[in-house]
Amino acid sequence: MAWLTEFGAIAAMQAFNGLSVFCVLLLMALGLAIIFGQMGVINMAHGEFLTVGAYTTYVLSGLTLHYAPSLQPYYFFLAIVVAFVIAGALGWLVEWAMISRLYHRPLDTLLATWGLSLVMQQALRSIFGAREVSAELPEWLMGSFSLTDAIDIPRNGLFTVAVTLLLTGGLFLLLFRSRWGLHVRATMQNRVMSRAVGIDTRRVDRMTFALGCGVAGVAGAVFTTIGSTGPTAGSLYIVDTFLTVVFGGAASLLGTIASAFAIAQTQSISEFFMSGSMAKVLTLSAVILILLLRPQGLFASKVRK
Amino acid sequence: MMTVLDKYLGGRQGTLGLLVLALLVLVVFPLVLDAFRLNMVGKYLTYAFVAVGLVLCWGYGGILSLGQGVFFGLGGYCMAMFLKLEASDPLSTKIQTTPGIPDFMDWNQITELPAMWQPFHSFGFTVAAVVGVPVVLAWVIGLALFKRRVGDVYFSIVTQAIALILTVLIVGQQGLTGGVNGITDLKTLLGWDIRTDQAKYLLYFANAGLLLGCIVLGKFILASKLGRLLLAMRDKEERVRFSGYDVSSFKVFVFCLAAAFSAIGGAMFTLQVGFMSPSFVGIVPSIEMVIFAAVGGRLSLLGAVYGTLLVNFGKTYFSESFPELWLYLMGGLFIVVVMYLPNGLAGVWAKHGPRLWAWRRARAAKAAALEVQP
Amino acid sequence: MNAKAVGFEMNKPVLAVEGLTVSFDGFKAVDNLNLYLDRNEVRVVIGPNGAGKTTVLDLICGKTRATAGSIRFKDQELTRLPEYKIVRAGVGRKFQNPSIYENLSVFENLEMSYPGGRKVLGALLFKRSAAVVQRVEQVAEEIFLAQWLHTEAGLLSHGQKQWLEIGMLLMQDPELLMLDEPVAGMSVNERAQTAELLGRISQNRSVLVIEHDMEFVKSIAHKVTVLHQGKVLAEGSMEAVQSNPKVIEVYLGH
Amino acid sequence: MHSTSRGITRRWALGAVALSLLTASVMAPRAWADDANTTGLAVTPSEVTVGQLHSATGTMAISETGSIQAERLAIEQINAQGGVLGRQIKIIQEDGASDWPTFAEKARKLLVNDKVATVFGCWTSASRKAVLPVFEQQNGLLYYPTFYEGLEQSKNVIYTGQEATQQILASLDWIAKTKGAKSFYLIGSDYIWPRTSMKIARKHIENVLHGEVVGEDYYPLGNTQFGSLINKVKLKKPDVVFAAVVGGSNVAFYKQLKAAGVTSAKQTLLTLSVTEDELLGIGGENMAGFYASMKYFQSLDNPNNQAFVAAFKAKYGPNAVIGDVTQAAYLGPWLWKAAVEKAGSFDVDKVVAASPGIELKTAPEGYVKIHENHHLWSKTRIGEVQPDGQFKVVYESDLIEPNPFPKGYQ
Repeated sequence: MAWLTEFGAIAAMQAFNGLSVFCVLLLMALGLAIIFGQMGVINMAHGEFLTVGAYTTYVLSGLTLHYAPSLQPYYFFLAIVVAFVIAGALGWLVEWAMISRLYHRPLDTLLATWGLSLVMQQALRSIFGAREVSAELPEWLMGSFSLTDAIDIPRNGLFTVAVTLLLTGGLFLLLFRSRWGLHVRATMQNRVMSRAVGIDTRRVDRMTFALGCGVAGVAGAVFTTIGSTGPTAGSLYIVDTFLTVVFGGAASLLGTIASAFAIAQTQSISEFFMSGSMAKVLTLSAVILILLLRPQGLFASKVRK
Repeated sequence: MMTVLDKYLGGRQGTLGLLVLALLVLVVFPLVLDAFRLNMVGKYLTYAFVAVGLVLCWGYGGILSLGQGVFFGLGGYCMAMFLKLEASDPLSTKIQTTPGIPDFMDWNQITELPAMWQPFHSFGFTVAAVVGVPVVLAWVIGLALFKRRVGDVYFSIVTQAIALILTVLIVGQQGLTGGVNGITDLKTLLGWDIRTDQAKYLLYFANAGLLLGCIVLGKFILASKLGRLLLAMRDKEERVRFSGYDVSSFKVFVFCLAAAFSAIGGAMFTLQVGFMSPSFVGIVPSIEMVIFAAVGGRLSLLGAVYGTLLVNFGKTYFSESFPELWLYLMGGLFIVVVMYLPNGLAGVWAKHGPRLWAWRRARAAKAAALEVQP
Repeated sequence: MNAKAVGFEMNKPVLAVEGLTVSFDGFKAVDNLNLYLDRNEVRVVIGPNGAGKTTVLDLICGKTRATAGSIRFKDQELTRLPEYKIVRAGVGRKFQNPSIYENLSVFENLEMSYPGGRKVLGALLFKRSAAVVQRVEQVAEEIFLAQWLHTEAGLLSHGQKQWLEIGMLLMQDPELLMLDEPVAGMSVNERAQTAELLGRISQNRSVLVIEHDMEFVKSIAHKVTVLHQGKVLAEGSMEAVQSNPKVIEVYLGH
Repeated sequence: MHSTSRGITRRWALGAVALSLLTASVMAPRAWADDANTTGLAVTPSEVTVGQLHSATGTMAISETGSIQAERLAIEQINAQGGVLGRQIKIIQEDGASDWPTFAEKARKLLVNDKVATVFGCWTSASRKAVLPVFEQQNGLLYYPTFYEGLEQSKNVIYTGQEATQQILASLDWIAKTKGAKSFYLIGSDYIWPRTSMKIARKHIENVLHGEVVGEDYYPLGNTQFGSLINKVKLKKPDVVFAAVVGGSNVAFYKQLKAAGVTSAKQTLLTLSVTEDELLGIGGENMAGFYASMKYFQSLDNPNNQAFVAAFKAKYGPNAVIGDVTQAAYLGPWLWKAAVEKAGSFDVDKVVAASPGIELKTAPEGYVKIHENHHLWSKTRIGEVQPDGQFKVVYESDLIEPNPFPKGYQ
């Protein structure tokens, strides 16, 4: 009987772990899904925008500790907003200087943004040093809630889940319920026509790219609670992120969510039964195999050519 | 004879370009550089195999593979396995728990040579495997993806993921592969010590010769109808398909060819550098090799070689003198080349080269004219 | 070339489309369509925008896959064949916008469509033999481009590009030729020439044409099929179709 | 006439100068060859050139920076004391750029082109494995600072860090004795050092301590998701978690452990891979109360170490931290100096021959001695992580003999 309760507790925690891995994956992939899905642009520097968000949080944590220690418990909310703004603004600049000149050449965007990611990594290294840093986290984000004696739910995990839910919800509202979202979707479907009906498609592109980068910034801020912050931290995530988006079917936000869920659960469950390395190989291989059989991804709308 | 040359090597200019390159790598470098630097150039030239393959499959075929490191690595590993077995004879490994197997296996408590390694006792098998294993993998990937018309971008990302998976696999199976360290301490090839300066010279020439051979083969292919078809497919895939061609089979072919070139480069790398490690299989080296081709010019087989040499010389020089600036330069170079020089150095040369010639010729003519005057 | 057809039953349709249906996310672009094309017939398909005309051509040549129904070409089922096999079976398709290789010369464009060296090894070893040159020149003559053989295709006029694409199909000597708006963007003179060209080439093959220009349709069509909302609305001679009240309703009612 | 003769004279003079310069440059190495240098090394009467080969760029730069700094400090101090055999040490620094073939290439350059007397360098096992054939073939000398998996012994390498058994066995004994630990969960990043270390640990736990290994897991380098692993640990409830996770994974691992409520109050954890350097990234508060096994901690309380820490901070700033490897790297130049002076020569063969038995009583870690097998006799210490990012030393072993090929553990 005791064995059963314990088993239940582990199962519950493992389920939560799957959920939080899912949220981490989704957070990373959301920004990319917007940019890739809506604009067809491959942003290889996506990971670096994430890193920018993480360093923003780190800097803000230092500033709060120094100037307003009493606000330390709350700075994290501010950090998320500032990370969004800074990463977004940077994205806006990059779109203006680079991406806007490379539409219709998706493979070239991929290569140019790879160059950008090298430059950004070195810039971060020059500014913050090569060493990994750690943002001072508020007390309420650390530790866990003990539901029962055996079940501990990590607070940072809960926080990640909450932010992911809010962000995803917000994005859905923005894209499917706002006028701006309508413009984005219209531009994606038919650029020429959208321009003809008076949509400033260049502006829409720029804002979409900035939004995607901003979301990456938020992801970066949240990741300071679970991982490390270093100049190359973002590049660790990039391939998983791309796979998530492609696996989901590039044009579909819903697909991205489904694929993040599938990948996260596979990873989380297989990790429980085998070594982490093998679990990773198994998960990635499964994704590739399915992609080989169904290259359009999980969710792809049939469009009449 | 001359017409054959003209036809397959890209006319007089193409032949001349090839001769200049041959002169540079076969005569100038060996004369000017000491053994150490020459060995370095030899290493760079092994990357040029990958770049030349990329010109064919990316520049002409429109297929951007971000996983060429996989094929480079597989070719290199096949060669390394053979050399490692030769270096692990029972006599020189007598301090091991199990003498006669590679040292890293002994460290991993493996007491018997795994079945996967057995055939690599044979040199013939190894040579076949160097090209065969990567080509079979490329064939499977190509068949699966191209038959189903996976788009350009998807293809790039899937190949990238394959590079990642293979790296994780190699690192994870260290009893079989040597793990992160790779397969090191290779000594002899069929009893011939590959670490001496003399051996390094010979290997350098073998490498350069093979590279030139690959370029000539590439030129032959581009000059054939297949070359024109590749370009046609890149620009008007539908039309080619509706002219009765099985587009995917051509893509598979050119992808396999690029894989074979990369694999030869990998094997030559192992021979010249003396080891192979998973750091050549991953995403970063794969993309770097795309940079080489992009800088040289994605449509120029010769340009790919110059691009590879230039970027690597730059890397060596700048990372020694200005380590801080190196990544800025590399990243910046990539951005500039992609945005403003999509045809790379070869494009710049094609645009300004003839003018330079014309200018010099005009000056010579003028000088001649002046001399004739009384 | 007629010799080829001798053994074939002349009264049996070359192309038999039956119950053809394709739906995109529930929208039926082509709905239970039946269409029969005789040997050496010139059939024109007309219909308002969105009637599914281009989709029908796409379905026959394999660009789009049918949801249901069959397409039989000379007793061969096409619905499951890959595009290149459909082409090799003898179906040629010209697209709405001329699809040619702009960077290649007219000669090379035609040469690329020559039915030889279609496999990897064949393409590698393909030689420009006298037979190839002769065939290219012959087709070029037919499509009024004999003087332009060595011009880069991108420099041709729009009408000439249309002809070139037809020429590329002729290189393969298809038994069924499908043309999507072949005279769009052509001058009056060019239209007349094209009509004459179609008349000539249809003597030993069937031709399926989509066209809007009624004058042109009159000048070439043996029979006309009117499509509306993915279904056949009417079929028959040009006169019969033009006087059909349902057709008038569809064309003028909107 | 006058002007011509002057012209000729000048030309002659120029020629003579050029010729003498040429002779000098050709003869230089041989001209100065004396007992101290019979093998053509880059040694002059006033100067000896050494190489430094670490990653200044790339992913390993984070870890190797401390070693670069420590070696420079030691060389500076040696020079201030009058150098080695009366010669000032000149450094040629090369960047391995976190890339193994680059390491091999740069090693070759240092030995063949620069003819350096010795090299201080490498950090990862992979980079050492890559340069090893070069050093053996060119007969160079390498001082290698990192604690590592052992299973290696080269005539051309002096290992100034601990080999695996030195680091592992004593600490396992200690934790078994003081904590009564019987069950262990082994966790590592997926590469040779953690795997070899865990293999040794498992043998020791099972055969010597008669304990049980309840789990063994490896994660890819750079992995940042440890949720499933933590749940497995909770399920198996080991007495001790024995960890060798490295790099960016380290930070994620400990943050997530803490978030999941696995703190030192509930779980004993002993790590082989966290020094003061890593703690800076992880944050002391995330690991407080866990144990690390090292031969050196910055907080060691002895006069040698106090002087060393003070000098290091004076040079690299008050916030600089010193980890185990940094200290081991600092030993390199001193050990080399002692060996050269004992041999009376820079010749590699003579320095190597003189090395076994060299003692260093001034080492920050206390006392070290070079063993026949080119590793150091050293102590193992257990440090308890403090919230401020330092360690409190809770245990110190006797001097342990290095044993890179441990019988019964392979």
